[in-house]
Amino acid sequence: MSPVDRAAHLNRWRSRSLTEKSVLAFGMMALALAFPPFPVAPVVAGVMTAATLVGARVPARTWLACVAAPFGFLLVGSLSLALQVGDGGLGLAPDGLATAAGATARALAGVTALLFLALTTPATDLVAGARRLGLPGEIAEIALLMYRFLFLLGATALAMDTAQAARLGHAGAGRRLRSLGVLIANLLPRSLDRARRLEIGLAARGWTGEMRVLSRDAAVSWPALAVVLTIEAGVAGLGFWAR
Amino acid sequence: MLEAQGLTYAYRDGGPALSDLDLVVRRGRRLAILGPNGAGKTTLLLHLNGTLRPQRGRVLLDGAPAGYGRADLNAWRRRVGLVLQDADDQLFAASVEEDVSFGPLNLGLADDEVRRRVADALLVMGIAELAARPTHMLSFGQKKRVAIAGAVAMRPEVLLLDEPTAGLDRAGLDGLLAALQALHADGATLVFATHDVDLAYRLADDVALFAGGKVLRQGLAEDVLADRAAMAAAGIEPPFLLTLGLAARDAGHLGATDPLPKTRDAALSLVARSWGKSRAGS
Amino acid sequence: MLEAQGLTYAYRDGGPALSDLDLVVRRGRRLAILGPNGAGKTTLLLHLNGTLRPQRGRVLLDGAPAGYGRADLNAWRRRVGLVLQDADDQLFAASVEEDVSFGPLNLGLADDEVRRRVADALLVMGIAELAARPTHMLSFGQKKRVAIAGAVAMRPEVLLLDEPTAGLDRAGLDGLLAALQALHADGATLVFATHDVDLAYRLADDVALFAGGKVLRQGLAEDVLADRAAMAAAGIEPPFLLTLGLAARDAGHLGATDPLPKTRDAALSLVARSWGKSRAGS
Amino acid sequence: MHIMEGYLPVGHAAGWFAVSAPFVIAGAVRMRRILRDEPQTKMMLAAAGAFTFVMSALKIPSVTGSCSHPTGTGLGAILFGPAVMAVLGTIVLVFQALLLAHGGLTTLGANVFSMAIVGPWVSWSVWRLASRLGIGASVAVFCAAMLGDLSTYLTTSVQLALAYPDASSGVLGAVAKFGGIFAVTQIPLAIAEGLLTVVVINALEASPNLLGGLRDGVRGLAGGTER
Repeated sequence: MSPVDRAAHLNRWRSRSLTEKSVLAFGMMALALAFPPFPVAPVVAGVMTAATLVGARVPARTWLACVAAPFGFLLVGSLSLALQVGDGGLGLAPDGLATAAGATARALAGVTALLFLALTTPATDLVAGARRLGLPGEIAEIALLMYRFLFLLGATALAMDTAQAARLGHAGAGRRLRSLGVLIANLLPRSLDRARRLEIGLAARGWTGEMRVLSRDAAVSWPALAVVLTIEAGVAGLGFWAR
Repeated sequence: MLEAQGLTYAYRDGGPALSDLDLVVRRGRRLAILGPNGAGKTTLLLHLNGTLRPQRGRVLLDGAPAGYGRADLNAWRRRVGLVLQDADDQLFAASVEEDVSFGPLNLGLADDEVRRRVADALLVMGIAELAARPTHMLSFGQKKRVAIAGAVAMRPEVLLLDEPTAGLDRAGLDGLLAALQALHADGATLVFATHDVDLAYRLADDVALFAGGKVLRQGLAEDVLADRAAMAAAGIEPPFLLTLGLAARDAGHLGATDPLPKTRDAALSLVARSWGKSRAGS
Repeated sequence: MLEAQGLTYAYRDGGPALSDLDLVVRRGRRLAILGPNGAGKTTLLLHLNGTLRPQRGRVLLDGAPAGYGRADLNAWRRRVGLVLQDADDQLFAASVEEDVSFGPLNLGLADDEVRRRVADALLVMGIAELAARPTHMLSFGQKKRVAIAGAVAMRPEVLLLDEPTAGLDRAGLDGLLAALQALHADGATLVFATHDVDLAYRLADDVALFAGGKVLRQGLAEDVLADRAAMAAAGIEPPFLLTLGLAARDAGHLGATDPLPKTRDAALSLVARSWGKSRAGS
Repeated sequence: MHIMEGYLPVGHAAGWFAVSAPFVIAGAVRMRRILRDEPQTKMMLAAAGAFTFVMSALKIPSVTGSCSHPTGTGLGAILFGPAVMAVLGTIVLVFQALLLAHGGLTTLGANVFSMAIVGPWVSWSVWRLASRLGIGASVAVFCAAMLGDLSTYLTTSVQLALAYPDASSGVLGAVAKFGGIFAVTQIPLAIAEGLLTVVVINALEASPNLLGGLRDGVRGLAGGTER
């Protein structure tokens, strides 16, 4: 269902420790936001893209599809920034282009950092990490169960959609909307039914309310972490120098 | 009438792929696409009704390459129906009648015509008495037949069925097979994907052996299923009844032109006859 | 060791009911609960591990009536494992290993012991190489085996399986059957519900014929499956191989004490032998 | 409408986290209380969240002919209640960022505020108010979903305007600017989502089995959280 999830499970850095990957991703995100966009943002974007494609060997096709996702937002947002509302209506803002370019560069840097994390680390690892950092156990478990249900319900929704299309449920916008409404209405009880059945299935395995599993935890590689911190220190230095 | 040429498709999320696949569906025939689970049979069916668009290769309808514009797709799906494996994924309405009317209504038919088609479809599937039943109160086998009726009511020229018999017990299977025979007798072209070699042998005129994203061999059911090399390549064991029938032929208990046994009863009586003969002979 | 006496249960929404059902599970045996779809086999299994509580009648564990308090249920489920038909109803964790560890951890075992049990369970199910795989990236057959491993890792004395082979293709079936044989060889007691009479014949020592909410007859597989009256009452056709074997016995091609053919190969060679003989005799 | 990763300056990003946190924490506390009494509800909540995610990943045909995704906040609020939606919506937004690259993690606070707090509360309030005023069910549902959608998009416009005020006309001018440009796509989408939600609710109520599922699951869940 999600090519992102697939990459997260199959990339070369899958088994690197969560600490290394999240310090790199969140650190770079923070740097991109904290310093003026030029030249920090392009450097962050470059480093994160290289880490994703070269380091973790994430397929470029998957990465490109993801980068393209927020493009519409970026276009409209930047257009708004470049324009200003004056007395004579809309006009080009004096610093508009520079502001738009800066925001765009920062956003792209942020997206590359986010994608690095999303494409190298399964979402469940991040939830487990958040739990160790103090996220309440119940919430973490709901998130983990939700993740599991996503794929099941996603497959169901896709099959329903295919079935509707095969019976011409997509012919025309009105029919399409109706079909989608009916699909969602049918998906809801299916979802709740899934929940009930999983409850029975897990009760049979001795579930009493807590969901404990044994997970493997990759050990932090201190040299790797040192490399990450050095790069971030370098980017920060660049930021101070440019300021 | 329906043809795939050099179909190639790979999912981005790593699902089963097709690679340079050729297939021909002939009008009025029953074709089994036979292959192991997870080999991509469903992917192939989704190409045959235009849901998926091949990355390379093409699908032809009566010799003309199929188009993927909205109007093209509608025309295509009107001619080529699809029934997925899980009936629960395709029943949306509260009652059987209402559900089966979904397709005909989307065709833009008049109410009278829709009613007629729904009644006909339920009749041919042998479930006329279920018309007013709520869909969630149907048995597994009944749901299956309602799902097929939903496609049949659109009067497609070809009906694609994904694992039509999966999970059915004996009674459900008999009911479904009878319904499919009735459809076939009405002139429908049937294509079904299955991993069940015995089903393919029992129901199909033609078999396409599918493995590794390709059709390894397509031809008359008996020929393909008896082709040991091809079957082994696809990782499929030949149907037991066919093996038995061929052994009987080899042993001289069945003439070279006598029909091979297609049902268990036929096989039993063939064997019983052979023993009768042998006892009489001894 | 596990026994149901006079079990009676009716769903409020009219689902399949049990009425005054008796069943005995003997230690170390493989018991098939054989009946048509929708007859209530799943309901019965849910009673055997305490998920459902009978409205009348009782379930006994080694002769003692089972209790429904939390501690009783925990003890019960530790001894009686259950694998549902749809593996997706039992898998929830991110990876195979994590998922299989869930049951043992619920037993309160130490981490080391859990790790050992997980490894053992994956080994006996023949899926050791899948340990680190995410659960949602498994094939249908793999999921099935992981779900069973999740129950096996709890080392139950009895393992209940609901339609274990439904939807499996040949390779998946062979893998699963080999795994179940290995389990059985390890001393596990297996109970499986199925509508597949050929599977029951191939795998079970004992068969309980189930229909109309009752067990019509329970006994040795060959005896029950050959009991025409009881089979007809349950609406089930006898397994083909058994019918063939019995016919061979009648015709004198198999001695009264010779084992009946349980696999297709055995049946084929029996028939071939009979023809060889008859030709030699004629 | 998701604000993409990296689009908000650091102060704004942090500020919106601070604004959203109380709502999400309050929802989480309420949820934990339910879970303590009935641990099984965990499954139901997870399924409800997954349902919301999948719904928001489906494509909705818009009047302009283009396709977009429904927010699902209106339906979620009506079915599950706004308090629960604050928590489920937050988890959904995290998964949208991680699995679909929609939205982002530094912009999570802002997106949670517009999509998991403002949208559901507006939808839910409109729905309750309309129901109490005796307005027909379909109209009430339509208004709830449409206004929930519109309020989400207006909130996003305000968030962007605060971060990037217009050089000459300030924040207000920027709101008009962002709002005006996004309106082109968002208003038709809000109408489409309103219509869609009516179809869903009608289908749920027309079908006894669907309603049965609701009664068993969601109503109990929403009833437990509304108080």
